[in-house]
Amino acid sequence: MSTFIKDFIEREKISRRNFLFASAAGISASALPGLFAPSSALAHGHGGYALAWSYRDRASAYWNAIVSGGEAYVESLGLDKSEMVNLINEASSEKSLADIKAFLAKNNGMGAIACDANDSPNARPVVEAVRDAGGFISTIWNKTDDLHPWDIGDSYVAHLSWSGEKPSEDAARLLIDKMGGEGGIVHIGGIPANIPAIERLDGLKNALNDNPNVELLDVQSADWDTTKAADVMASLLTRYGDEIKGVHCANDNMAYGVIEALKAEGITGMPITAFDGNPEAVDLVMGGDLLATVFTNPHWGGGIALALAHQAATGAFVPSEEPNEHREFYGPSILVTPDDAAEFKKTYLESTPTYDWTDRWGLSAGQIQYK
Amino acid sequence: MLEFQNVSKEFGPVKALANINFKVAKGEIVGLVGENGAGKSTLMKIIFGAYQADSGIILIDGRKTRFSSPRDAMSKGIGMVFQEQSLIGNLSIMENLFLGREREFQKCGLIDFKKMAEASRYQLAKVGLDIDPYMETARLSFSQRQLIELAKVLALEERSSGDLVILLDEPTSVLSEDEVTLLFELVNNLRERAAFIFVSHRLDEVIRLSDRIYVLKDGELVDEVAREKAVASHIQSKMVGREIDTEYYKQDDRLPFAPSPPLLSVQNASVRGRFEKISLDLHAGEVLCLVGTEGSGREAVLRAVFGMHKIDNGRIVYFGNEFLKIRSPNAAVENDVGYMPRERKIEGIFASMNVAENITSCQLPAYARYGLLNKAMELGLADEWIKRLSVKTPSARTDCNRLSGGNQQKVVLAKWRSTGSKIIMLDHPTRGLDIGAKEDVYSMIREMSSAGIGLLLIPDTFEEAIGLGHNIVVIKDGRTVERFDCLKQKVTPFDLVSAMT
Amino acid sequence: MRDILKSNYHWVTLFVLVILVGLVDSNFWNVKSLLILIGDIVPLFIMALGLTFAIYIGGIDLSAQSMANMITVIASLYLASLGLWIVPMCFLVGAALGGLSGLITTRFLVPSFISTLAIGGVCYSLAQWLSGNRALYMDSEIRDALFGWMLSSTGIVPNTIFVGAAVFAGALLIERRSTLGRRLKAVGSAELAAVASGMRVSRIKVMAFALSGGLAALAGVIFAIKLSGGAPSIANGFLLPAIVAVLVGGTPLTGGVGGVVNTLVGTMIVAVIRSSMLYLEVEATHQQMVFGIVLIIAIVFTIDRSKLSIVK
Amino acid sequence: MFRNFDIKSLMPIIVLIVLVVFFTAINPNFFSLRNFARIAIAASPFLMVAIGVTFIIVMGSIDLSMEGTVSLSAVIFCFAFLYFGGTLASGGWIALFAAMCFGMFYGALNGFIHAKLLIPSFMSSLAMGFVGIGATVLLTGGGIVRIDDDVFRMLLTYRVQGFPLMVYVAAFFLIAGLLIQKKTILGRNLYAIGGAEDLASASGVPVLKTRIMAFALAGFYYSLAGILQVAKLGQAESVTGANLMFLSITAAVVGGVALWGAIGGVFNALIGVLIVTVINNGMVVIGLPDYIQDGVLGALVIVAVILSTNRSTVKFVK
Repeated sequence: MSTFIKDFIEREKISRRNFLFASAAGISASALPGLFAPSSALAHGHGGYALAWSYRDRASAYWNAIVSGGEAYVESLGLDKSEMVNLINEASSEKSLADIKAFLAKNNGMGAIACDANDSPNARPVVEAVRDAGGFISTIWNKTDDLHPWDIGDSYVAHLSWSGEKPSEDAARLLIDKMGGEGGIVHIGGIPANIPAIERLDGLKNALNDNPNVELLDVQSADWDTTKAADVMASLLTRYGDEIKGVHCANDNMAYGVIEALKAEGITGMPITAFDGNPEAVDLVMGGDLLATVFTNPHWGGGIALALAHQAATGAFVPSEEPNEHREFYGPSILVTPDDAAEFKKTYLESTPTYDWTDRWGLSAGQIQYK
Repeated sequence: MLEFQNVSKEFGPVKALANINFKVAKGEIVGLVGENGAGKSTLMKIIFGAYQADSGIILIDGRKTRFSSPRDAMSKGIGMVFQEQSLIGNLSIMENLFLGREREFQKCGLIDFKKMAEASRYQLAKVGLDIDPYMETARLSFSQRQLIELAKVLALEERSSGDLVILLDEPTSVLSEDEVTLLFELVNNLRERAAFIFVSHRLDEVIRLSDRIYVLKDGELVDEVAREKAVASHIQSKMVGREIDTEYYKQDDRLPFAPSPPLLSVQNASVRGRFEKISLDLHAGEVLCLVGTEGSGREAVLRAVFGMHKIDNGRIVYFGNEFLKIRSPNAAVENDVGYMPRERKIEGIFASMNVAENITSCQLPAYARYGLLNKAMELGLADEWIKRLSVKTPSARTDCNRLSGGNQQKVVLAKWRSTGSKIIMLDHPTRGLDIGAKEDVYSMIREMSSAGIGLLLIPDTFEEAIGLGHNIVVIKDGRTVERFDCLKQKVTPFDLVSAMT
Repeated sequence: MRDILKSNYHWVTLFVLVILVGLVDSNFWNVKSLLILIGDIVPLFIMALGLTFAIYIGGIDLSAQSMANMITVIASLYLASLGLWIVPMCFLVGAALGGLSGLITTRFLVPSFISTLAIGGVCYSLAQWLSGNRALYMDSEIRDALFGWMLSSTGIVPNTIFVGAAVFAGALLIERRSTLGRRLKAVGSAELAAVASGMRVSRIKVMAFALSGGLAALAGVIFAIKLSGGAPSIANGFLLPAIVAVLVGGTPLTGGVGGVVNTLVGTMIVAVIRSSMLYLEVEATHQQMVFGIVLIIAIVFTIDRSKLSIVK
Repeated sequence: MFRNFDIKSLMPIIVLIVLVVFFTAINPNFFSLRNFARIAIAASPFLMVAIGVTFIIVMGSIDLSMEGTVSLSAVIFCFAFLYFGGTLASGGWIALFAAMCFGMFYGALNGFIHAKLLIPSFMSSLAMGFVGIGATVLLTGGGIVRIDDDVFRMLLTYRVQGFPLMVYVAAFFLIAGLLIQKKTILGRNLYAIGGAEDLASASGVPVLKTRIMAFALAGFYYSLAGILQVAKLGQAESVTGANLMFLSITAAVVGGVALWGAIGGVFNALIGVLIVTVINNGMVVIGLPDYIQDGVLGALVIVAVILSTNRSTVKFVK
């Protein structure tokens, strides 16, 4: 059993016991587990501001790492990690906005929020709602290009993103090298309209510009989904057969599906690259099933996004006094390759580095550029 | 062999059955009559195990027992032939026969269909049917299905320890006269194998078949009559608690209609597979009855007139206007043709809508402006018709599912009357109604006739046809076989039966 | 008395929930925050209103979410050129596509479950094609000029509530006072009787799906205006809550019972349950499960089962 | 059903053949054993779900809990597999039974809530689906549970006659499903209830019990889908069952199962699943751009259902 799973079992033992108890005790007993729990002493230990992270779901390692970062920041304040409120939008922009407003209402506007708005157009109403309520927010990933923190004011502390293009390009170059500079590539993409999906495909295309002997055979979307990626990959094998010499995936989850589809065919050694740097993916890189993945340090991202919002709220710094490169910046990306995977795993996964959350821009990879 | 002693049943404050003492012996056919709401169905449900008695004793062959469920009752030899047929159309004959008892044919968890088919043939032979047990019942005729119902109940013989008690709940309501005769013959032949309890609205049939007749009124058994002494008028008075005029289809009330050009003229019309070359004329004030067996195509004629079936040949002329074509129910309604279908609950009323909404349902534009309804006007109309037809309802805003069958029927009639329909077609308008409600329907038919409305009627019984119709058209196998002019000649049920068969 | 209670279980459920949540955290009872809560649920509510008409006649509309997705794209693309006309145009597009599902259902007897799902697939493809698979954003000046009022408040009342109320009033008018509403009720409660009363049942059903599509489109427009942009997947997560809102309100899938008032209550129940996760501090990993369980309990309370003969 | 024949009931098969011919004409690679094996792999877990829901649809109800049940039983399978040593040889086979038992239990619970509490199945199963996914998130904490046992993964990697073992497993349970449908009391009672519930009840069919058993059976098939998903992907997570809800019902209907009950069966589910999988596979194989695939699938589904509906027997449709 991998340590990863052990960890999870350990961590969730209590909740699982609750679950089993709930099943046994019947539906009603578990209906409102928090109902009679004492209302926690909110909004006191943290400078009057309640803390929240708004994100997609708990169904992937990526968001779990984001959350762990946020919790690490909360703990660094000397608080229990449960003081951070989880606003889960379940991939619904509408719920995302509604939850944030409800959170602000609950705390009379005294909220410091980190948020991924789920779809870029959703970012504007979210930050406007926070501004109007008097809270503070920093966003990651999704926002429209015309929305800038400095136009909104101090409430919109910062936006953090990861350029998918450059790391994806690096991964693609690695892939092309491995293929010997020629042959066909297929790209398995995310939900097509998502910015990360677009950027990661663009990165691949950049790399292809310098490699005329490599042909991009097909681009198919698998909606970030493992099962769909496996089925799409199988179909692509029928269409292109041996022409496929490498696979470029827009995230780890889809790469898992691709690996399994190839395994079913008895194809080994096909170079595949992915994105996200999840623990399983890193293991696969170490095991040689995956050529590379890109680690974006979601733990740090999750922590720093919340730290920025909270520190601005408590007055530790004034956003409007910071340069633009501190209001919109890229997070770090690390290409994980077989050479450094073991080392990487030791540093980032088996132990979590302790970050100094007051070093706000220490890992910044520069101001966000728009095309 | 089955005996009830002081059985009572209450539903909340309502006493459904009080101190019922009732018995039936082997080889006996016992009739059970009563008005709707008298407690017949409650009594039957207790016998069949669907309800449990609150107090009293039930004995089988002298031993005390109780029926906890239909399943339990069946295992103790109680079988029921349902009013609405209980065969499931998408299952085969044999599956229907042994529904709920497939376990007997189980081998290693699987059903042995060969064995079941064999057993089915044996059961079907009991009712004289030679038919492939693998066939889906949806493909059978009504009377075949009725026989299979009976076979299904008789199949309990091998299963229960003692002899059978068979409940026949309105078994004839969907059968034509000749089929009824066949059924009665069969029941008589089977009498040594079982005891029968025969429940029917049709008093004449009950008298014809039963050895003894129990009369139920307001949850109590008010009389027990031997066949020899059974007189319809006497039983009826017991049922309703007063002497009533048995000649409720009296001929004298029928006024001759004034001669006029026909409102409706069906000329050599055919609908493939349903009827062929039917011709009939309907005049203002005329009641024209269509008589025939089940599946003879009577219903299809009505539906064709109403625009629900497309005519393949011939034509239908409405109001003497040869250019008026009606190809949809919508067009029929717009041209003052009304239709009261047979399945009241499915096609007649909107159960979850109130009386007013039901009455205006086919003339909404008349109560609307710019697509918006004028509710005051609507309620006014409803109140007027509730009064005119003396519909028993708390108000015009009461949902129709809270009215009795007869009142529901009045609501449907009010719907067509209030639109000013000039032709109204009635398919079994008195089906399932008790005597009082039937009388109401008859007087309404006469009233409509005298108001100059042309009525095309499919009657429930021959008596209705003879009593109400000015003219009777007998249809057999989709063709007109005989016409009777009731004003000129005295028609008897015998005439009709001999024409039909 | 019991009857009155019975037909108002959905109201009772709503009030019990509001009171329970407020007892745990009295901030919940803050009128202003409740108004904001209601204001935010308006797009979902409008979609649920549309679905009510489809469910009311015993069908279902699974295309609503994809429809709204597509409309956010269309609204973002054509706001500049069409101005205010964008609203009626989107409504018409939605109604046309909804009507198309209805036509497929009535004409070819394809269950609405399938036809609307399939039309939803078509909408999604159209949205992807029209948007070039990118998130789009509106020209904020034009948006603010035309629809800025919708995003501000009157006093403490968010203006979206007025929009929702207006649409609700319209839907209520259709249901209660129009011939169409009456016909929908007739078709829902006894389709064959409607035929025998001379109603053009197919046309009425097509209208129900057209209304559903049109209102889903309207929800899309309002959502797009609110977000100042659109994307082919931005309205994801609308469909199931909208269906749940209709059902929890007490409009069962058997048709003929319930209506838009039920949906109003149902939508608020969903909103309250959702935000109660926050107020009751339900742990993140528990939330979805608790939502499901509370939902079952709410449905148990709100459905008037006496009107259902056989429960399928 | 036994000896009655109807050309319309053959339409789904004809649609399937036409699709295969069409895709082959555009790209001959489509018609190859290797591609059929790929289609079979994609179809296997999907088929189990479709068979499960077919039992429910035939009964005249609907089940929307499959996404939750599949995910939850897949995750339970993985946890149990790892608990019992992490290999099939060491006792991982117990996990197979654990997962199947759980699927049955969860299905029965679903059926109980529906039939006993008198909640229409659409709503109760939808809510139970939420609960299932929620419980999966709770169990995994949002992570992935991987199974690395080579013996268990032979279901995917070991081939007989060109097809992986999991395809044979699916085929086995397909045949079992057919037997249940045609030859067992439970199976026949489903048709009785779907045909006329009140009449079936009056004939002594234990409706409540049958309903709960039907949902338990469906839950059992969902758990098989969960296990096959793990066999196919080597992992389980809370989205393992994603997208299966609408797709499986669509497949059943496309194959000729009538949503109003009593018509069609397991075989129709098979054809429907093959049609949907072949379309999905074929669209990629002939090189259709991904953004129009949803629309094309929708249009083809409508056409297939139109062709296979026997309009003469249906009065109205909702």
